[in-house]
Parts: sequence; structure tokens; C-alpha cells
Amino acid sequence: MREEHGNVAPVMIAKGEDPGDVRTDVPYQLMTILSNLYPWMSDGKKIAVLTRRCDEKALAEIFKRGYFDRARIVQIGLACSKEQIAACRCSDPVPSTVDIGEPHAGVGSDALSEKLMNMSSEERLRFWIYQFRKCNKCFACTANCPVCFCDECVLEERTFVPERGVPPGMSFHLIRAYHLADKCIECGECERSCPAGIPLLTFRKLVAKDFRDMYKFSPGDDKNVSPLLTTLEGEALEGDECNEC
Amino acid sequence: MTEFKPTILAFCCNWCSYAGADLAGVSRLQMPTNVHVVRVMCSASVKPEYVMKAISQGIDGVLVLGCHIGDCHYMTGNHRTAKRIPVVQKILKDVGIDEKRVRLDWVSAAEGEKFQKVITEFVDEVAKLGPNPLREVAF
Amino acid sequence: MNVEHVLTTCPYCGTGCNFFLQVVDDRLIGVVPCKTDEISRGQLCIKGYNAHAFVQHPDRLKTPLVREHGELKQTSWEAALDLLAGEIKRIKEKYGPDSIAFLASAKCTNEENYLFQKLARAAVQTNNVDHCARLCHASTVTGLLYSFGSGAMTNTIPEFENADCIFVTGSNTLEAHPIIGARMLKALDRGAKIIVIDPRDTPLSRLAHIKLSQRPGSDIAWINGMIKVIIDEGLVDQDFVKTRTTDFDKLKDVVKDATPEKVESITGIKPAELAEVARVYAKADRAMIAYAMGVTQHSNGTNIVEALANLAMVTGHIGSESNGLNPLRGQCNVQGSCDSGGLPNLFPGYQRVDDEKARAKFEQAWDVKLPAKPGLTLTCAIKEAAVGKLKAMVIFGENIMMSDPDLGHVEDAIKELELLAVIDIFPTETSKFAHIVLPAACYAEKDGTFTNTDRAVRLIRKAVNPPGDAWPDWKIACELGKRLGAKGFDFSSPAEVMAEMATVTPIYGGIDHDRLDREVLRWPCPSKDHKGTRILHTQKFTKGLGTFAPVDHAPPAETPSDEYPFILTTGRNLFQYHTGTMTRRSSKLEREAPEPYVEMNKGDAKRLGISEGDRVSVSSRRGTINLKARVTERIIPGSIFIPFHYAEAAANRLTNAALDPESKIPEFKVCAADVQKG
Amino acid sequence: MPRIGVFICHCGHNIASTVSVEEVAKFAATLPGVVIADHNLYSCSEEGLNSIRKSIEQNKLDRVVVAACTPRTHEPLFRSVCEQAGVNKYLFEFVNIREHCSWIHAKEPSSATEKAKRLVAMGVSKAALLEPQTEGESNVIPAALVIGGGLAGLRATASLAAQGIETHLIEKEPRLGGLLNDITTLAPYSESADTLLQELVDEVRGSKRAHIHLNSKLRGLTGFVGNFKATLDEAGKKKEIEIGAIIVATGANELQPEGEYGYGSVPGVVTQLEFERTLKRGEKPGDTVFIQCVGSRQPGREYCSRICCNTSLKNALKVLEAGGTATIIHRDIMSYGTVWEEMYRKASEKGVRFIRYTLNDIPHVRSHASGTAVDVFDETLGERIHLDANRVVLATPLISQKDSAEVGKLLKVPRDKHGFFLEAHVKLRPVEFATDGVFICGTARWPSSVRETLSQALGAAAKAAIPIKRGKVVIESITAWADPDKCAACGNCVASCPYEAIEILEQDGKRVAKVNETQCKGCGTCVAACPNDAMQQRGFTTRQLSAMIDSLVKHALEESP
Repeated sequence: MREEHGNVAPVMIAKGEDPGDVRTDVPYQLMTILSNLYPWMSDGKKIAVLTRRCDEKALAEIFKRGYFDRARIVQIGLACSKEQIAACRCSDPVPSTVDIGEPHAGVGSDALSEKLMNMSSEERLRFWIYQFRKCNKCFACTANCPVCFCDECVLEERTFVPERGVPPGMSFHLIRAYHLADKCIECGECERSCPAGIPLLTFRKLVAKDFRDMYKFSPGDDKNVSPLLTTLEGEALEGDECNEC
Repeated sequence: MTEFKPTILAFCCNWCSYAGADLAGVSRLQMPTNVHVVRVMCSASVKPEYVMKAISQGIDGVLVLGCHIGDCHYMTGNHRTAKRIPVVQKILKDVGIDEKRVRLDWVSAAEGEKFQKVITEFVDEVAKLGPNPLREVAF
Repeated sequence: MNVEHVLTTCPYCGTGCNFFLQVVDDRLIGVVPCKTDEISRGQLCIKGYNAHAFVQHPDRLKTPLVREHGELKQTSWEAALDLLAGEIKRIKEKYGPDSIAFLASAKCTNEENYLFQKLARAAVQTNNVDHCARLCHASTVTGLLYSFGSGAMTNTIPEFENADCIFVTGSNTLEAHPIIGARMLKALDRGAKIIVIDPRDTPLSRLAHIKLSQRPGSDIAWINGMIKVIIDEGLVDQDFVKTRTTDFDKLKDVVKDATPEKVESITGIKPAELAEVARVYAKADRAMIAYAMGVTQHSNGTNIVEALANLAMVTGHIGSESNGLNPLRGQCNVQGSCDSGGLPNLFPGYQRVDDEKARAKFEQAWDVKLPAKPGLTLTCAIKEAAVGKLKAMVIFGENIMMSDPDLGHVEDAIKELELLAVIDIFPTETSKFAHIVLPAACYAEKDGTFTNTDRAVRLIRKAVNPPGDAWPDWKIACELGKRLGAKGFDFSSPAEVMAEMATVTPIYGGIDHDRLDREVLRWPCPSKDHKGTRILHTQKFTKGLGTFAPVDHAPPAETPSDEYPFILTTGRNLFQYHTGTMTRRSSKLEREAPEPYVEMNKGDAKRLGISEGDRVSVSSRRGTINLKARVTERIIPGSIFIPFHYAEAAANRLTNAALDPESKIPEFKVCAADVQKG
Repeated sequence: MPRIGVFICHCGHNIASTVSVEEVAKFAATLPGVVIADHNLYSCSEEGLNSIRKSIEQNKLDRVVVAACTPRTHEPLFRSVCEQAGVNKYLFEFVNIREHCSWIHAKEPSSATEKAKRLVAMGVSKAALLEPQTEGESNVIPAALVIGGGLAGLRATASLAAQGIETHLIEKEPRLGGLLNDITTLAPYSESADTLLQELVDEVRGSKRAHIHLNSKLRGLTGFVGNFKATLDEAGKKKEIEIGAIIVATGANELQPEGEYGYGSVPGVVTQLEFERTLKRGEKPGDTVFIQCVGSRQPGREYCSRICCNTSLKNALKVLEAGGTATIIHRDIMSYGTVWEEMYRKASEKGVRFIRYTLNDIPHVRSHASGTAVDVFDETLGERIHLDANRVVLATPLISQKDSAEVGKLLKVPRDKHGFFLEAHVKLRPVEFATDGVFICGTARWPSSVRETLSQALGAAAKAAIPIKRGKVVIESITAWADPDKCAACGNCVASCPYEAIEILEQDGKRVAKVNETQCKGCGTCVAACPNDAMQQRGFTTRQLSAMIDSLVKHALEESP
């Protein structure tokens, strides 16, 4: 990112070009921006990209699916500021190699998540219905998501999201939550870019926790295959024997 | 006031649970009239999206029934079902919808009685939960 | 390979969000929100995210077209411009300058609109220049000029976030101005009270603390009713009224008859509920009123606007942080095209053409004699054309064959014209009838400025080259000006145009492209060292004392009858935009709302045996259209709603061209209609 | 707009006695796209089928919905009617209002009728979105596999081989014949079991088409009808064979009633089969008491083993011939049919003594000076009596093979609660499994007499020969396909396909998922794995299933009273 027109802009600069007034304090989702560009960058040249810890994980999910050629990507590790870590309620903020910035420890928990899980389910539902009613179907959450890979999103179709116009209703958010269950790397971009101020990162964190507890799996490691894509391999399951034969 | 009769959607795989449902019928096993069976080839073809959609539109409960693990006509199809549905349940729980509104179970072609048992239990369970809170919510 | 992120301003509604266009080698591949933009803060609506989609669409006009034996034929710029200039001269010779009318455009830049009006006034000597502001906020401009002396948002968009009470009427904010709506939602999260008064349920009204549904066309009645409650319950800001306003007694006089019973009988609003609204609004610390077309598009739109101004002044909710009256402008530069003089009675900066001093200033600046008589409004121009008084129309980027009321009449009228020239980016329903069609560059292909609804003047920057031979409108205007033999049309860049405009437009006096490249400036910005003005009327009103207009309820021009028992009201939906020229060529937007529909109340539908998705025909005294029924509880019984985006069932075939006497805005929001199954 | 016809079946009283068929038809007529809604007494009767065919033609229908019984048995029938009337058979939708409605809601006619309406509405909404399909064909490997070398297996093998079909017979034991080896003569005409067995074995061994694999077990199976690949373990050696059809003839076992009726503790107490062996060895039976229904027709094993009564009658007569006395202690004598009943009469005339007991007072067997003694309460005399005997024969039932579960899993075929295999339909598809190309005969299905076993074996062989003789099988068009415009090549489908039938390929400059249709078995696992709905299954598209959900919502929630 660099300073331009009194704003901070994402930039891609060629080798030797003057980077200008570089800024690293504005959390642009560079992996998403790069994903849009990548198909057009057929020249095979290497691409260096500023990489926070969450971006590292996003890259892992991208590599896993073969969207980027691993060999072309050079990661410049960026340690997030205390403020940013707090804003993301991030527990895992330090990239594998820190090239820029001071590494800071992560924060343990997301206050809202805890508050929600201590509510009765009625209260919790009331909370989310209010939040989702504000949804204006801008698709910022999918458009800016580094691990949303479809050009044509099913949430744009009428098949599973029956509500006309806005707000799109509950299924929109439930289905998206499911789609992200095994790949969300908790970068928080959905929440940052949501005009309605829906605490989407909290929603992601709630599901991520359940997913970890169930399958001991956290997205962002390109060696691990999502449990949703594997067989049981003898994992014990309730009622997995026919009780009568 | 009339007691609440939940509306329930059941996905049954062609090879085991649908056959089990047929057997229950052939055996004249009586059960509540709330359950509407949709036939699919394998429980693994049940998109979690269907469940989310049904619950979001006010269906009171969704059943996904497949072959017992190991008996799947498609070898490991139901393994995937066994992985997916619990995630759906958790997500529902996270937004404050009782995860008991979605149930995954295994019913073989021979288990007419188990089909009856599952249906009857589930209907009671959901009846206890009361109407799907999303039923009346206009977004 | 060259990758760029070009910062520019959204071409859709008047919010004026900035974002980056993602460009790879002159190919537009996407939109990236700008996180540091004061207005959008890195948040866009679905139209913003798709603002790149139509730009490089194959349908774009790429070469000048001239009609020969009924066929539009490709030709060169030279030939096309010579022909156009020649025709204008001929018609001017034959019928006089006022037989020619220019339409400026709320989709074009300030610089371009400045040139369009200069073209009309300086090159052709007519004040016949107008644009679609006539159809949206003309009543705001006239109304607020009378009440405050300035017809624009009194406050800024970010201020909504800190209001304690947000009072919304006639605006479907979340759909028509999503990012302004977003600020309202932030306020809501903060605990602010949101009040919506609208005949329809809107996404915002469903979140509001109080939602009242009035009968369409009954606004002054409930506003006066509120004011009466405020007076009767001693909630008037006496001090403000005393020191800052005049004619309060006249107001008192009219509102005293606005008894709850009378108001209810006219509006259908329960007295208790109206009183509650009055109290919540009056007692709030910081209260913002937001309104839009639901208020302005009435045959008494100017009076309704004045009534709202009264309400704001009575309670002193104006002239300070998060206290104000805010017309939400619907197009990227509708504010700017008014500012830069695209109006028949006003020079740039709202200086009256019939004001000697003002005219003298412009005559000197442009070194030419200027006509004193205010020109024809868009709506009157159409009427004049129909009766053969107007002979030529030059239309920059407007689609009157979709946007104007009573399209049947418009069609008859423009068929009468000897010359119809359309300058646009796509073929439109209007260009079908044109003799000359010129291909223009769109927002992503040129430099310039848009002025958004909160008066912020924002740069747009060229990201890609125009398709084929398309030219930016400012260049077209300049070339046409020269060919008409006028002086002062040799500009080499929009920046130069803005430099000239600043010299003759006091509210833009301090504005230039260099400053805009660094800072956000809101007019009035009289001088280079002036930081711009966030809040209007802080110490005193632009005109001095705010004037209470003693306005009273008058029924709409057309009321339901046995033959046409429904009240038809029109508007937008979130996904489409205006006449659809751009959005309907953006696949994702089109998919969200692909076909025309009429919203009607469940009860009415049941009575007529209509169910969701049925084809129905809707007719008014002016025409009939056929479309799908959407059965809903989100509109009151007796009313129906049709979005006007869809050419295949153009709502404006039905609407009434009855005009507001002062602002000449048509009554889009009320006409009598009938619905039949099939 | 499609033109849908809905046909509601009374199924005689089966449906109509609970569900108001007329009301459902009236309701169906109001559904979008429905141009005709009719009802027939028996839709599957010639008359019913004709009226459907006529209606399709008269009303120019392009979609057909039948609401009747279960698609698992009747779908092919109605599909063929559609085809005869010129409607692609995949434009047919079956709604089950019998097994899933009338039969299970017999006491709630009104709510059953309401449910039937909703089920029909769901079916119609799916039907409206059905698309015509063309079916693929695949070649059939002209060979068969018979599992089990007992009576059923031998008979089936002989029959297949005689039809010129290469037939592999696998038997886990070192010798052929199964239970038959232990039996002396066959009731009622006392043919020698050995002779029958020998004839069969000679016929099989004599045929160059029959290939016998002794000491062999099935270890693995892949493929589908016409193209199975079986892995055998033949005497420790792994062997792969390819076949087009499979017959399950794994037979059954005799129950060993350990600890019951003195079995194992009291000398002279034997099972029926052990008794047969002694007779075969030529031992004199002496005074013999038969106890029937030992371990059957009681809680836990409710079924009647069907052959025990007749066997005991047969052997009782042998005992008399050998100069001993014979008593049959029974709960009911089940000598059904003509010849067996005849034998029962003969036995009582000749002096076989019949004593009836009940489960609440079962015979007591103990050792005794002169051998064995049985105390039993005689229901008819109403008094407890004492019997001395040299032998006590316990007539125990046939039970399913221990390894039937294993075989069931390998073949993906269902078994009943007692471990016997379940055919597709008792009356309509008696020797077939629901899985195409796999058949069943003999006591693996349920206890059956030699006669029944032989006819089942011949039936199974005849059925198995059909695909092989045809040489081709049509593959039902329920395969998956990916919409290249939507597909984002995320690979979820590739990872989840149980058949490795999907790969990511470059297609006009875009990476997209491609389904190999001959490998696809139509399970739809990939469809559920696909995040953006690019993956679809023919006949079960996401739009079709979503439409069913919408229609349930509409009719159950929105328009419910």
C-alpha cells in the first residue's frame, strides 16, 4: 500500500520502480486483490506480496486448490500492530517470518463470542436476526474474502436464498457460514467491509471453534485436507452398526 | 388451542432408509403424519444448503437418513454425510436455533421398526421444541 | 504488463463513494473499495462493487451515427459535428434560439455540465438548458431556496452516524443510498431512534423504531399535524425561531386547522402515533431529516419540501452538527449539474439569469450577450415540442424515453422535432429516435469532478481508454462550441474548465483539481484558503433569516376513481439503477432483479384473485403495461408500486405529467391506476 | 410452462380407504402447470396404464406424476408407459402415498389426506423442472459368479453353464454340497440325497463352462451390473475374476441349541441334522422323541423354520420302519400343502404319537437308567406324562450364516433382522436384490425345502442370464455433471467422489471439473460438496429439490389453516 491522492491505495510496482510513500497500517485484503489480478498475470514473473499471518493462511488455502503457482509467490512477512490485533480479536497474529513490523502477542478471546454463547438461544437468535436484517446484500463479505473462490456465487442465485431483494434472510448467512467452515482464516475482512456492521468475524470465530472442537482442524495449513472431504477412516461414530442385523 | 404439529422434511437415501421407510409401510407401522420424505440416491447428496434453506424458511425439523456406515451403496458416501451434518447443526446452534431441529441417523432397508422409532422420536422432540422461531420472522 | 488501482468516484447514486478501479493493461477487471475514503470507509453497495461491469460492454457506442433514410449510419466525427452544428445554426436562423433546447446530464461531470450550459447560453443564446434534476429534486432546489436560500443537504453524510433521531420520509435509503443507509444503521446500533414515514415498507423501515404509513400525496397534512403537536405541547425551539427565522405566525395560522382527526382522515395516520413521532423528533438532541423522491415528486413537491423545512426550523434541528434537513440526491452528479448551471433559470452557483448583475458578470466573463429570459424546463420543453414550438433538442447522456412521465406523450413530442441529437455511452430508448447519435466516454474513461449529495466535490480519474472513437463529453461540447463559432471553448483539459468555472461560481471559488487531489472539499468553498463547508446555515441562513412557508395540504392531481381504483407510486430497487442503461448490462445486478414487477398488497391481490408471480396488466389514463405481480404486506392496501428501471414495462408509460407549479417537477409518486389479472 | 398430468392411485383400498383420493386429485388440479389430475382404481393395472397413456396423448402432457406406491418397485412400469406415449421416461415423477402415507397413517384419514396433498405438490414442483435424459449403455461381461456350493449354488451353476455362460462357483468348504451331504433321504418320496447331489456335482464338473473354486471366499467386489470385478481368496491365493452377474447362494446353518433340552449334557440328545447322520451311518434309532420348534417361534427368533416339521415326520416314519417308537412333541404341526399333509396323516395312522406343548410349559429332558427321559405336559390330555427314549431329536431352525454380514457388506445388499438376505420385493422381484445384477436363492434368503431351493436357484439363474444374454445394460441417467460457467475448480468434488470419477481439466482456457460419466454411479456426493452449485445430478438437480422444499413450505406453513 502507499499514499496517493490523500488516501492509501493498494499498489503493484514493477522491479526497480520507486515504491513511493509506503504504508503498512491499512488492512487491505491483498490476497483477494491479488486473486483478482492473478489470472491476468500470465507473464510467469515472480510476485512479492505483503503477508500477515492470516494472509499466510489464506495463501495456504489458495495453494491447496492450485489457484496460485507457489513458485511465483514471495511472501514479505508483516507483523500486525497491537491495534490491528485487538480489532481482529486475533489469537495468532505473527507470520512465520517477520520482515516488517514488531511482532505482538495475540489476544485470547472475542468478547462478543463469549457474550453470545452465554446468552439463551432465544436471545442469541434475536441478536443475529437484528444483525442480518441490516444486511443489504452488497456481497462485500464474499467479494473481499480471500478464501471465497467462486466467480459465480450460489448466494447470488435464487436456489437457496429465496428472499427477494433485501435483506436476503437467514439462509444467506447460514450457507455462507457453512461454506467457510473449513476454510475461513479469520482475517476479518468480511466484518471490516460490511456496511451494515454485522459482526461477521465473530460469527466466523464461533463456527471455527465448533469445527476445531469436532474435527481438530483449523484452516490455513496447506498440508491438511478438510475433514469434510475425507472419509471416516475408522473414526467411531454413534449408531454406525445396524442394531438389528 | 390445538397442540402444535411440526412440519418435518426427511431426506432418505434410495438404498437403505427409503427402503426402510417402505418396509415400515409394508409392515403397517403407524407413525405421525408430519414427516415428508424426499428420495435421494445417497444421503451424501443432501446439500447442507437444503437443510439451511428449509430451516430458514420455517420448516420445523429436518431429518437426514442414510445407510449405516459400511453399508453405503456408494461405499463411503455416507461418511461425508456424517461429516457435514454435524457442522450444519453447530452453525444453527451458533445463531440460536436448536441443533436438535436437524437429525442425522442411519436406517437400513431392514429397519422398518427403526424408521418408525426415529420418526416418532423426532416428531416428539421437535414438537417439544415448538415452532421454528424463524417461521414468523419476516426479514 | 501494467497493473493499476485508479481512485475514482462511483457513477451511481449521489453518495459519492470513492473506490479503486482495478486495471490490467487497459482492461477493467474489478473494483476495490477505498478504506481511507471519508465517505465510504472501504464499504460499498452491490452497485459499487459492480461499477466496472458495464464499462467495457460490447454494446457501447463506438462511432458517431447519423440517420440517412431512416437508418443510423456510421460516420466520422468531423461529418457528424459539422452536420449537428449546421442544423443548430439553421434552426436558430429559422425559428430563433429558443426553439432549441439542451439537456445537460447528472451523469456527466461538473466541467461538462458547465460547458453544456455555456453552449446553450453563450453559443446559442438560449437559457433552454435543463436536466433530470427537474425530475428528482427540482422541488428541493426551489423549496429550500425559498426557506433557507440554498437547495442542498445542510449536513454531511458522516453526521448521520452521530444523530440521536433520524427521521426518514420518502426515501428508501438502504436501497437507493445504501452507504448513507449504512451510516444510519451505525446510528441505530448506537441506540439512535429511527423514524420512517412511507407508504411502503422498506428495509430501513423494518428496522425503524416507529414506522407510519401515510396515504400517498398526503404529506403536508401529517407534517403540519406534527408541527401542531409540537406547538401545542410547547416543544418549539422558541429561541431559534425568534432569532433565526421569520413568518412563524403565518405558519401557526395554517397548522392550527391540522387537528389530529383531520390529519388522520387525510393521511390515515393515527393521532397518537403521529404525536409520538413529533415528540421523539422534537425532543432529540441531534435530529437529522432525510428525504428523497417520495417527497419531491409531487404536484405540490415544493410545498412539501417547505413543510419539512418548517418542521426542522420549529424544532431548531438545523444548522449544527448532526442537526439538519437532508435531501438525498439520486445521481452521481445531480448536485453538481445543478451547481454548474444546468438549469434554465440559474447560472452556475445558483445565480439567477434574470438578475442583471449576475448576467453582466457572465457576459463579461464569456464576452458575449446573454438572454435574460429564463429558459424552458425539461418537462415544459417536451410540451413545447409536442405543439411544434420547440424544434431541436441536444441531449447529453439522458434517456427521456424512460425517465420522463407519460412516455406516450414524450414519444409523440420528440417525433415532432426537426433535430434530435443524443450523446450517450449506450444506445437508449431515446437514441432510437435521434437524427444524430454521438459516442461518449463514461466515468471510467475521463477526468473531471462529481459533486455528491453532501456537496463534496470529488474527482473522477481516467482508468481506461474509451471504446472505439468515443470522446469525453467535454471534448464533444468544446468541438461543437467552436463549430457554432462561439468563443471560449478551447479547453485542453477538465482541470482548465474547472478553473474557469471557479472564477464565475462563488461557491466553487476555491476549488481546483490540485486541491481535490489531496482533500475533500464541500461547497461553499469561496477561496483557495477556504477548507470548504461541512454544515450549512450555522450562524445564519444563506438567505439571512429562515422563512416559514405557510403551506397547506392539497390533494394530488389525480385521485383514485372507480375506473382506476389504485394509487400507483414508482421508484427504484437496490440492484437496478434509473433507466437501466448501465445496471442492466451488469450481469450480477441484472440477475438480482431481472424483470419488472408490480408490488401490491396481499388483501388487494386476494380480492382480485391474483397470486404471487401472476402476469398482470397495470393501466392508467395514459397507458397500459404488462408485468409480474409481487404480492406483499409491505405496501398499504390501495397502493401499488412499480420500479421504473424496466423498458419492457416502463412505469413512466403510466405516470402523470402533472407538474408542480413552481418547480415543474412531475407527479411520479401518485397517479390513479387499475390492475387486471393476465 | 410445462404440461403436467397427475394420476392418483386408489390401490384398491390400500390408499383410498385412508386417503381421500378424489380430494387429492381435486387439489392437484389447482397446482401450477397441472393440466389434468385424475385417479384410478389400480394405476398399475392394464386398464390404469391405458388410461394414463391415453391421457398423456389427449392432453399433450410433457410431464407425468403418479401418486401411488413406491418407486423402488413400480417406477420402471410407469416410466415405460410414458415412453410408449412418447414422453421421455425421465419426465416422470413418482410420489409415494401408500408406504409413506396411507399404510402408516391408517387411523388418521384426514391428516393423511392433507399430507398426501403436500407430497403430491412437492412431486409436481419437482416434475415441472425435470429434464429429458438419454441413457448410456455398457457392455456385459459374459460370465457369472455363484457364491455357495450347496444345493442352490450347484443348481444355479449347472443351469447357467448349460446356457453357455462362463460360471464361477465359489465354495468356502473343501467339498461341494453343503447341508445336503448330511441328509439321508428327501421327503416325501424318499429319494436318496446322495443321488441328487451326485447328479448335480457331475453335471457341474462335467461342464466346461463351470469353474469350481473350493476353499474360496469373496474378499472384494467393485463395479456394477454387467461389469463386476470380484477378488477371491482361493485356498490362500488371491484371485481376480470379472463377471456380469452374481448369485448369492450362501445357504444357512442348523442352530446348535447348547444347554437347552439337555443338549450337550444328556446322552442321546441330538439335533435333526446329527440324527440324519446317524441314520446315514445305518445306526438303529430305537425309541425316538422329536421335540419341535427348539429355539424358534419364540422371542428373539420368531420365525418358523418351515422344514423341521416335515423332516421330523419323514424321520419318524423311518424310526417306525426301523422298529422303534416315535413321538413328536410339537407346538403346531406345519405340514402345509398337499403331499406334506398326506405324510402327516400317514404318520398318525402308522402310530407316530403327537403331543402338543406350549412355551409356558416346555418338555424337560433328563438322563435315565434306560437312556433318556422326557417329561412333558400334554395340552390335549391336560396331564403331565413321562416318556422313555433312546434318542431325543431336537428340531432346531435354520439360521443365517455367520459370515452373511460380511457378504452383505461386500455386495452392498440388505439383510433382515435374522441375518437372512432381503430380496428387492417379495412378490414382484422374488429372486433379485435391489442392486441390479445381484440375485439370491436358497436358504440364504430363508429356510426352504429342497424343492423350493431348486426352483429358486433355477429362477435366479434365469434372471442372472438376462443381462448376460442381452450383452448390454442401460445405465440409468442419474450421473453428475459440472456447469463449466460456474465451476471454480476448487476440487471439492474431486476429493469427495467415492469412484474417482471427477478430474479438473483445462477447458477453453479455464480449469473446470469434468465428470467421467461411465465411472459415475450417481451418488451425488460431489453435488453436496460443490460450494457454488456448479455440480448437478441428473434427476436430482438442486433446483428440483429446492423446489420441493419451497412447495412444502408453501403448502404446510404459508397456506396451512
